[in-house]
Amino acid sequence: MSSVTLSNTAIRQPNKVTLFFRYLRRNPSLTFGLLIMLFLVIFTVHGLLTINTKDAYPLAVRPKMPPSFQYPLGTDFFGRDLYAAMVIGMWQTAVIGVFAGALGTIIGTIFGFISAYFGGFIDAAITSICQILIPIPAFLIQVIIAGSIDKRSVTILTMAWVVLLLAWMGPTLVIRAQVLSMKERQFVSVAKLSGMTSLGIIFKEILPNLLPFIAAAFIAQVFQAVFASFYLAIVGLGPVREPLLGNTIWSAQTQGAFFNGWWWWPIGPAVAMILILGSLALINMGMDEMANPRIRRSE
Amino acid sequence: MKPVLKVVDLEVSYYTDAGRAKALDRVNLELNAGEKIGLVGESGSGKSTMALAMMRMIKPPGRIEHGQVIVDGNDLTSLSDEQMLKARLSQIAYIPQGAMNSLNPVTRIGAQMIDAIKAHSPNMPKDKMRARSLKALESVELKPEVFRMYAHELSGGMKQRVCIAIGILLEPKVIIADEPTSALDVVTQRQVMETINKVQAEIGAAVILIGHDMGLMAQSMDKVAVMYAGRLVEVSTVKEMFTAPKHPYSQALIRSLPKLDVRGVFQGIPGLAPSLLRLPSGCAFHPRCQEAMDKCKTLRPENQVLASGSRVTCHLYGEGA
Amino acid sequence: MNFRLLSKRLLFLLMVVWAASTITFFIPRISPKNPVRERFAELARTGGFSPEDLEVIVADYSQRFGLDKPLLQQYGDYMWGILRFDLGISLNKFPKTVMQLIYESLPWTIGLVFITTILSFILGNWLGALAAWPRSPDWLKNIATSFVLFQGVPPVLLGILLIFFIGFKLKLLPLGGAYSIGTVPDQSIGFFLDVLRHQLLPGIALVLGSVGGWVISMRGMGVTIQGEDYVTFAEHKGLGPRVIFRDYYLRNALLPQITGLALALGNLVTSAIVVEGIFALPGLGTMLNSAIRSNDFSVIYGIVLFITIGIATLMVIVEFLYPLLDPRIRHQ
Amino acid sequence: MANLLEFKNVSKIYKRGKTETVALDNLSLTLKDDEPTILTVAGESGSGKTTLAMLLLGFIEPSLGQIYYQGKDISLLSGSERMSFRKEVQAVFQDPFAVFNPFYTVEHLLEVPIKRFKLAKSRAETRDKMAEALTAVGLQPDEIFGRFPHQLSGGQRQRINIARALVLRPKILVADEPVSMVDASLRANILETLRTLQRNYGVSIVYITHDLTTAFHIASSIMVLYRGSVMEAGGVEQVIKYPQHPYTQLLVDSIPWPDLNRRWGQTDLEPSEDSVIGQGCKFYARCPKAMEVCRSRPPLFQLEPYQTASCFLYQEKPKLESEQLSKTLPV
Repeated sequence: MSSVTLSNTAIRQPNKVTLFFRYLRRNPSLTFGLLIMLFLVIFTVHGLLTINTKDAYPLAVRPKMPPSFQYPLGTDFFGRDLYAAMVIGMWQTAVIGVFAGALGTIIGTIFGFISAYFGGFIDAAITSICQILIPIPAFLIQVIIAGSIDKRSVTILTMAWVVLLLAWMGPTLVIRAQVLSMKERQFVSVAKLSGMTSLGIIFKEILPNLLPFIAAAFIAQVFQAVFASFYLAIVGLGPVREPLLGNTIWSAQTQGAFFNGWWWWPIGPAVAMILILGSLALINMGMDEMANPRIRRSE
Repeated sequence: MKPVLKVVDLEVSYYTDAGRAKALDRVNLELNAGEKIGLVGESGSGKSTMALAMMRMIKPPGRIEHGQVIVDGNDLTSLSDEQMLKARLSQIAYIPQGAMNSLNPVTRIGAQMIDAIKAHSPNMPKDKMRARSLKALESVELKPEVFRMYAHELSGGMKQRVCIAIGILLEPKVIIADEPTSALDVVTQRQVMETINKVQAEIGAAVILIGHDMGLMAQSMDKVAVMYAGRLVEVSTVKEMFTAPKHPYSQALIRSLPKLDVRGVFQGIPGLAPSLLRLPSGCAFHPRCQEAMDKCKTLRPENQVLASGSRVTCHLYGEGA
Repeated sequence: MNFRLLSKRLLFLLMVVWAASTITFFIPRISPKNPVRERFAELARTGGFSPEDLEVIVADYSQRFGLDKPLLQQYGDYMWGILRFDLGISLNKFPKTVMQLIYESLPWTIGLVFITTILSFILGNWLGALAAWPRSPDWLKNIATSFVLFQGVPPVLLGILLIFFIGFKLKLLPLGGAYSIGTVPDQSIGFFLDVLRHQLLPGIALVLGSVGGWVISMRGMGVTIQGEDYVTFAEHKGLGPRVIFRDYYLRNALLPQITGLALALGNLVTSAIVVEGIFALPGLGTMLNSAIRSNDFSVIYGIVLFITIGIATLMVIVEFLYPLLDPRIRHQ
Repeated sequence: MANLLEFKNVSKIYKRGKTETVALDNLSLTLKDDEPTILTVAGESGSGKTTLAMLLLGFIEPSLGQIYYQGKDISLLSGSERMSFRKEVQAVFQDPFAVFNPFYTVEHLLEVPIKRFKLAKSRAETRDKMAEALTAVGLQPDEIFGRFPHQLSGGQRQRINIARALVLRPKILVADEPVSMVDASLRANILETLRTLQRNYGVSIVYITHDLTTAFHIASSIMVLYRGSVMEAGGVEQVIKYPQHPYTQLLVDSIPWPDLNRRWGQTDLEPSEDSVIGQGCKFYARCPKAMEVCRSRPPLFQLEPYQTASCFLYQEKPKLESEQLSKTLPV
């Protein structure tokens, strides 16, 4: 509560759009993150509309060309246009990230709600599974899973599934903790007194208040998914045929790109990846700040 | 008698998105040594802001616009930051509202007492600091073992008493107690109040008790100051306040109190406290005042001293009336 | 220390180890891929022997590795092996055992990971605390906060950029390797400095890539702590900013960070493994990389399991040390 | 004369590991159907007053004993009976902010019960009902509709809470510290609203508080709890003006009356530190008048027609069975 009590004649509030922009000014990480994200989306969409998809695959163009007007990011050892490869790679990264992130968040939210609302044995089971799985480095398990799949049949979607398998524990625990604290809030008791059922309370009273947390969990999950798929690709467990950003770096690495003087090969995808992960991290941070505003003390 | 505390024209504003809120508006107050005054008002009336301003602890977006806080002849507002650090606790001490969380959970009580002394007299020998801390604990009727304990090992009342003990370590001239009992049961509340009165008498300090419980004021204060919308509307002795309150707001406040003799007769104050962002013109209380006159709407009343000794800010009194 | 708590934690550790080993055991076995066949099929392709020979060799190896036994028995043998620190035999570097290989690479990885973890913990928390401390000058806050930007950047990408700019363009530091080609490992200072020179870039990549996480969490913690009543009361006591920062603010904000240490170590190990590959440093990561490349599955599983157990153990240790630092927990 | 609500030897025991905490100890209490009253349940934190409220609302179940609503055990109610119990036993809580779901505007609080209990047939009727309830608690509906809780004052919020209960026309209203977080100047208004409710709508109010001054003014009877047991009970005027149990005396003596003629007394304040209760009087460790006999649990003794105390100081007075407690509570 602020030290200022609003009177009957409430102070006129500026409209929502103005308020949103004003808020962005105070939350630079969210603003920068969103701006970078916007840039990446425009880049990818524009690219998808203009490139020839075939150029992103081997033997399409003259190999080993440094950046030029025709090939803004150069071409690689296998004869791929690195610009086309980057556009496709970004698109595929987005697909993996959003797919695994969304599904992980949904599963986590459902488990979190079930665990917190019903408690007892179900809660104990779900939380212990999460707690036991969390110390196990997800990446290593993903290495095993990805390594156990026939390399030739790995696709973008299998990547997403591999990443997803270990992506639900985080949101489960976060949502569970939030629901537990919400359950103790008095408006839940009042809703009970007002005749609401358990299910009604979950969906109409608790869930709306958790939306910011769910959104934050989603962004965090997308980040994790992109990160994990990138790591898998960079150690050579990605879908080898696809120009996924990590794959491009991996093949540059295996062909000794730096030693051979093809410096442009890994640099492009590396910068793209930094921008993607960086913008997600910034948005996530900005949302954290939004969800937990500092409570100013007052009398 | 020379006053030990003089607050002159103190003004504090908070700068919010919606504009500037005057949380404290030209407040004047005087207090003699050993005198106890209660500062009452609704939430948002500026009581706590007053305490923080006197300690010079107003933080952005708040700011002391102007005014002086003179303790024992020294104007605190003119001190450098380093000098102000020294003045806190040794000149003017603060006993917090949230005693539950006011002690560092990971260090012993004794260490927290000693670091307070050390900040003011770094060269004092260790055993002397220790002796002084133990004496302060004794004053608030706590066992010496508390010195070696952690905050979580103490009950709420004990924590509040530790805070009082810290407050009197350096025998300050003025003690500000900010709702020190609001979270406590009646019996503990009374114990804490009696402890404050006892240590106050021992060191002869002036006390400002901030709160909204008129009962507490009646039980243990000498004077009562009433705040409304950041302004001090009346300062009277307890006797005067409870028998013949002057300002219409004080009168309404007294009327709203439950009495012991007749059951079921009490009435609230109609209307709502105004927003500090858009205060009514003239006297801020006029929209709720039953005795409001035309000039109350436009002209801000001046502070004046009545024959009874009460100081009141209202057009009903003085030459104009 | 409480005996019940101790046994509870040890049980937890056992559960983690059991879960990790069960996952590493079953996932490859429910997949249609036969690791041994995979391995030798590759050799066959490069022209060592005929497809008929392959079947014989696969059968022979399957028997030697116990892969022809019933699944449950294999599982039992496998678990029993783990209890004896026996993670099997390398397919690729036969007859070396996986444990032998791990012991050879382990010191490199431990050295890199421990030093970078400690550096990034200290640097990150210090910067995070300064970023949240209201009295920090603005330039310091900005610098500290800007380290947050590295949070989104995987150390391996920093590694690539560092290799490119500092190793390749400026030629200040070596592009990779554990020590200069041609030097013979010995105990001399010269050799030690050479190793250090080679570890510098990967070290920087790891510290920079992990420092942001600490800055963020410490900054969040710091904002919470400075709003606490005890910090305000400390100011009312007239304590100097230095004392408040050290005894009231930092001390309380740091406590929860310590619990994050073991988990952060897990993330750093993951990153270190990938970074080692990029820099061609000897260590678990390079070993894992080459195992992936050569389909040496027993080594892959062995490394995964070994690291998991290591991290879970560290978590339990941290949890036991924590009460020594926080009196509130100690008294419960 | 039917019993609206009956507590029959109700105890609530919380177990945590090996330690058992008796939050409420063998309480019997009756509220009559046709005699709306205001009963104060007073005590400090840990006295069991909140546990009593939770039991009354059916949020928790007693460990021992039964609670009957209109003659039926509330743990065995059928679906429709449960619905009408839910509707007729309502509450107003302490924190006037926490009861609002921050996601919705304030009318959500009133809309939900109207919808759930099907009290209105149309949107317009819903709105009328809401406006009526708001007016009844002294609010202007236009000033309330469409606002978010943080845009209202504490007093307004608390009155909306009372309006919510009022919409349902309850038979029993549990008011759990309804004014302790409201400004002193607004307390009178809220309490007045509660009393009007009792008089005009025939609602029985269980007023839970640690503040005896307000209890003195709105309640007709009082029950003082200490660590889950009744120390003293009776007519509010009788008990507060002439407290007999040493604990009640201590409590009453510590009330900060806003009255210069009624100063804090000189009662010795024993340290309130925890000590073993064992089988004796729960107040034994703090009692200035403790005797040897107090090492066993004292029964209730009838002191006046409308006053009873659980204290051996009055052992020559007639014993009162704990089931008879309600007889000493005037309406």
